[in-house]
Amino acid sequence: MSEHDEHEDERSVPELDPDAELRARVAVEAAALRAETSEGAQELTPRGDTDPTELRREVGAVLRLPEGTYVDPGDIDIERRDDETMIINMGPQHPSTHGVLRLMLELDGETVLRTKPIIGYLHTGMEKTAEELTFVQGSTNVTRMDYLSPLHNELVFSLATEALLGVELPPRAVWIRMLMAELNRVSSHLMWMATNGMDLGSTSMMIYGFREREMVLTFFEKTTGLRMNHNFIRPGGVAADLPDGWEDDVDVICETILTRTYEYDELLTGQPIFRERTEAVGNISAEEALALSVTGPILRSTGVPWDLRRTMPYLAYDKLDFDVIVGTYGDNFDRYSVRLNEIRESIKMIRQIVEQMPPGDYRVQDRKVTPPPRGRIDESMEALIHHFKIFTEGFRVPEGEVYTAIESPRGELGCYLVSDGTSKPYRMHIRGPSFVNLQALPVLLRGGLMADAVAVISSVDPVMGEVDR
Amino acid sequence: MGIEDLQHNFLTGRIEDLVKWARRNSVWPATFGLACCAIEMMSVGAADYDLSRLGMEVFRASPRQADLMVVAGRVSQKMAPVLRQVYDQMMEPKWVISMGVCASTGGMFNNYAIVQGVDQIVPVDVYAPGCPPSPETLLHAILTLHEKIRTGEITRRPGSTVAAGEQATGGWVPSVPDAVRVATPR
Amino acid sequence: MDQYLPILILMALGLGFTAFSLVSSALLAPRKKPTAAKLAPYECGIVPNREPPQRFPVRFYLVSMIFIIFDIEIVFLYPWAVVFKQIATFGLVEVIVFAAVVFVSFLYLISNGALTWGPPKSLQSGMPPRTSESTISRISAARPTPGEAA
Amino acid sequence: MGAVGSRRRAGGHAPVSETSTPTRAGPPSAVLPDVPRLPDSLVDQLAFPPRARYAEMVEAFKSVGFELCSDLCAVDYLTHPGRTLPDGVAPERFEVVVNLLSLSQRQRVRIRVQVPESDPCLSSIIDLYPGADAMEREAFDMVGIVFEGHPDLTRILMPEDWEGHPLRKDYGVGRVPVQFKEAPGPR
Repeated sequence: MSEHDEHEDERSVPELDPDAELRARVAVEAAALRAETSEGAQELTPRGDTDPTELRREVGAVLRLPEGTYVDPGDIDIERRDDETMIINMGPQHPSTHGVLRLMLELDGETVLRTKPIIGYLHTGMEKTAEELTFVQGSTNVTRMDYLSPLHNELVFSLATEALLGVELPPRAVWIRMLMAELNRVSSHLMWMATNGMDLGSTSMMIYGFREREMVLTFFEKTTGLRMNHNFIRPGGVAADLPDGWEDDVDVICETILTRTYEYDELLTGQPIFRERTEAVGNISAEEALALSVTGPILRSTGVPWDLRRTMPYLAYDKLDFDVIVGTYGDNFDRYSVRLNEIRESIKMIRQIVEQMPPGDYRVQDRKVTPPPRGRIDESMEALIHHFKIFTEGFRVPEGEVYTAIESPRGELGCYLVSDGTSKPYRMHIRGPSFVNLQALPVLLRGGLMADAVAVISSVDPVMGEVDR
Repeated sequence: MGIEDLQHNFLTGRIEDLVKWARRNSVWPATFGLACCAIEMMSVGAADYDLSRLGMEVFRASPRQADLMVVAGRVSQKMAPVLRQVYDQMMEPKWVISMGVCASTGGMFNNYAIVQGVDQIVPVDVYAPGCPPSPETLLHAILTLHEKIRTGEITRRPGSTVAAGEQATGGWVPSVPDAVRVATPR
Repeated sequence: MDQYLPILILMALGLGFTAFSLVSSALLAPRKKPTAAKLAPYECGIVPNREPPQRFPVRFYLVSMIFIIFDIEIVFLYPWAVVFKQIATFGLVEVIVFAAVVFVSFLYLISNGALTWGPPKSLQSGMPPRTSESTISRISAARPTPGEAA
Repeated sequence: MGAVGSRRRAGGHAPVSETSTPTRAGPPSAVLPDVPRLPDSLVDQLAFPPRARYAEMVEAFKSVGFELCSDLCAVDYLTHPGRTLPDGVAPERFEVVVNLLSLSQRQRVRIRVQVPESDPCLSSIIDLYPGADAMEREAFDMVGIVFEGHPDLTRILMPEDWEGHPLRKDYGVGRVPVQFKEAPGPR
């Protein structure tokens, strides 16, 4: 209270009396404020002073395709005058932008004409920090990018490192990674169901979604020690073996969540309000999605059956029997049903993983890559040397570069790793699926209502951590 | 059962205690979820950890109706002026909880992009440690804030000589009841 | 005179309440000058650098027309409700005719598109209601797509 | 390369929806064979076109059936010039790496273009792959590669008035020195 008041003064403004000199000072103060938060060239320019080619491009990203191939230019109504439309900010601090995404929308009444996503409000310089950390520490940095499915980030970083190292993983490590990745997909899709329900007005869906997600998080806490940002999948295998009695924990999770998905189905799908706000809202065609490099549930909802777990299998996904869920219309409702059924598919896969989990050690035994078990350090000198060497200087990775990609709940999550022979990555670039999927927003939002914009943003399911990196 | 047994309930409390009691039990947080801590803040708001027993389950989107800003996540250089703008637009009395090490000190991202500690932008009342702080840690931070409200002043007396900073936390440190000092049950 | 007593009491209460709230807020509110930030419009944390537009599409006014129509209708129902006992059936028929006339203007407004806001829903044409299974297809590994090595 | 699991060279033809552009089913190696290449185990083609032929090669790959540009990023090789390059390719300071993906033939192709430090500019591929719009803006923002023909090449991650390109090797980390002795100083 008082502590905040004197902070108030240095930014406060003198009495707003009609005195011209004071009003000028207030104008200067307001202009300074305006300059602080405006992003200049990155913003959406008003319709009047954007040249027509740029206007056509921004009216809908579909127009960024080579002209004439997909949309005949005739049906774009761009001759509106400047003062008929209104540009507003669906800004960084907004309840339904799923993080600090800022959308500048040009509205004609309630209809959205042009959209420009402005990102960078959560830029953490993680790719620069990655060049500072050794490969052993790398997955702690990467895991904080996509904070709804941290294990997928760690998995793609570890796969890239092992591809450079050329190291062969023991089967149990591969299968534990698949188990954790699929459980993380279930928890990420449950989080999406919760926030999507909340955005469309069903707060009870938020409560149910989080209640189920807590079950998965408690299993993660039991196995990895943390609810999020686990640093569990590391180059060379997994941090620790599964706790004993993990099979029945996973069975309880699978059983409960599978029955609950039918409850969500009953709760949401039949509801006229839900259908009114999701059917035929935010349509995108397969060509537009492919042209905009959109991947994941959005691409699959348009009918393209592209799932890296099936088409370019990594780990041991080719030994699992699962279905790729493909939609038909590419609207919100299809994305909702794709994700809902992907939860069921993941649970089916988890059950198969529980049956076929091979025994054996959970990480590579080559002491140059993974540290020796803690007990060995007290007995043998060279174990102590290995332990010391790995945790101070880290292991050296042969010079080279690699791009590996996996299927994260939001799309193709790629990791481009360049190593110069030392123990720190020379350059690490993460291809964030949400970073690319956000470009489809101008296409999805064009022509829809302002309320549809909320529904579409939540159906794109962006996670700003991996967008801004 | 003389009057002295009723010493601490609100029937005999002075107006200030009544105001502090009312403020303490109806602090409405503004949704300022930035990064991973926001997900933990949401799970604190959801069924398992249930913020509504503290009267806080209503996450107000607009700062005009919010009392508490929980800075949940890392604050980037581009976000700093927006954070200050939203803080300025909040009505007094307002408090700030800096949730997570990234908000409190820049955390593991000591680089060009992250503001090293949100207290360079806004005055912070309670710092919650952890990356991300588990829901129990956030609840503990909120209880600490409640304790701070209970023992602080409700307004700045015009003529008072005590420095503003000191007055706000007047008597905070010594008379903290043990309930607040219980270590995080982790 | 006693007929108008309730109205006077009502007016006095109304004035009293507004006076009380104005005076108390003037007394108790903090006497601090509002800062430029607090005066700026709230736009999700961004200080807008354009003036808010003055012109609004006509659709917003159509909706307010609908409100006014029904508001006036209620105003006329009040006196009717007071004397409803005396003018029994005649009063009822009278008010139904009145409501029908008002309803015609409401229908005119709807035909003018006052309530159709969004884009034309292209998918709605007589489809069976979709379920979460109806519009998706499952591609399993077993069904070999042409030329896929098993 | 067991680590990545048995990378399926299925070469199968996933049923992309029939309206996608007709693809002349030719192996990617047949595209501009005179461009120097490196054998790579994980990707089908690793090509190093000179800057002039970069747009032409991307166009050729798109016509062969690479529908999706999955990633475009820029790398600053200031402190690591001695990387393995096919002979005939002079190592420059910057390098733009483009990953193209063919859904129909399930193949990936990586194009690495050398960009000199003197004029760090390259032609934009936004007309072929509109998805590369944000990636090119990020490459400009982070490493300072100018893409000619890009409709609105502005910063995307950093604030508008930020000077310098953070992911260059000569750009300091911006570390604030912490208060214990051995902490590395600001770099």
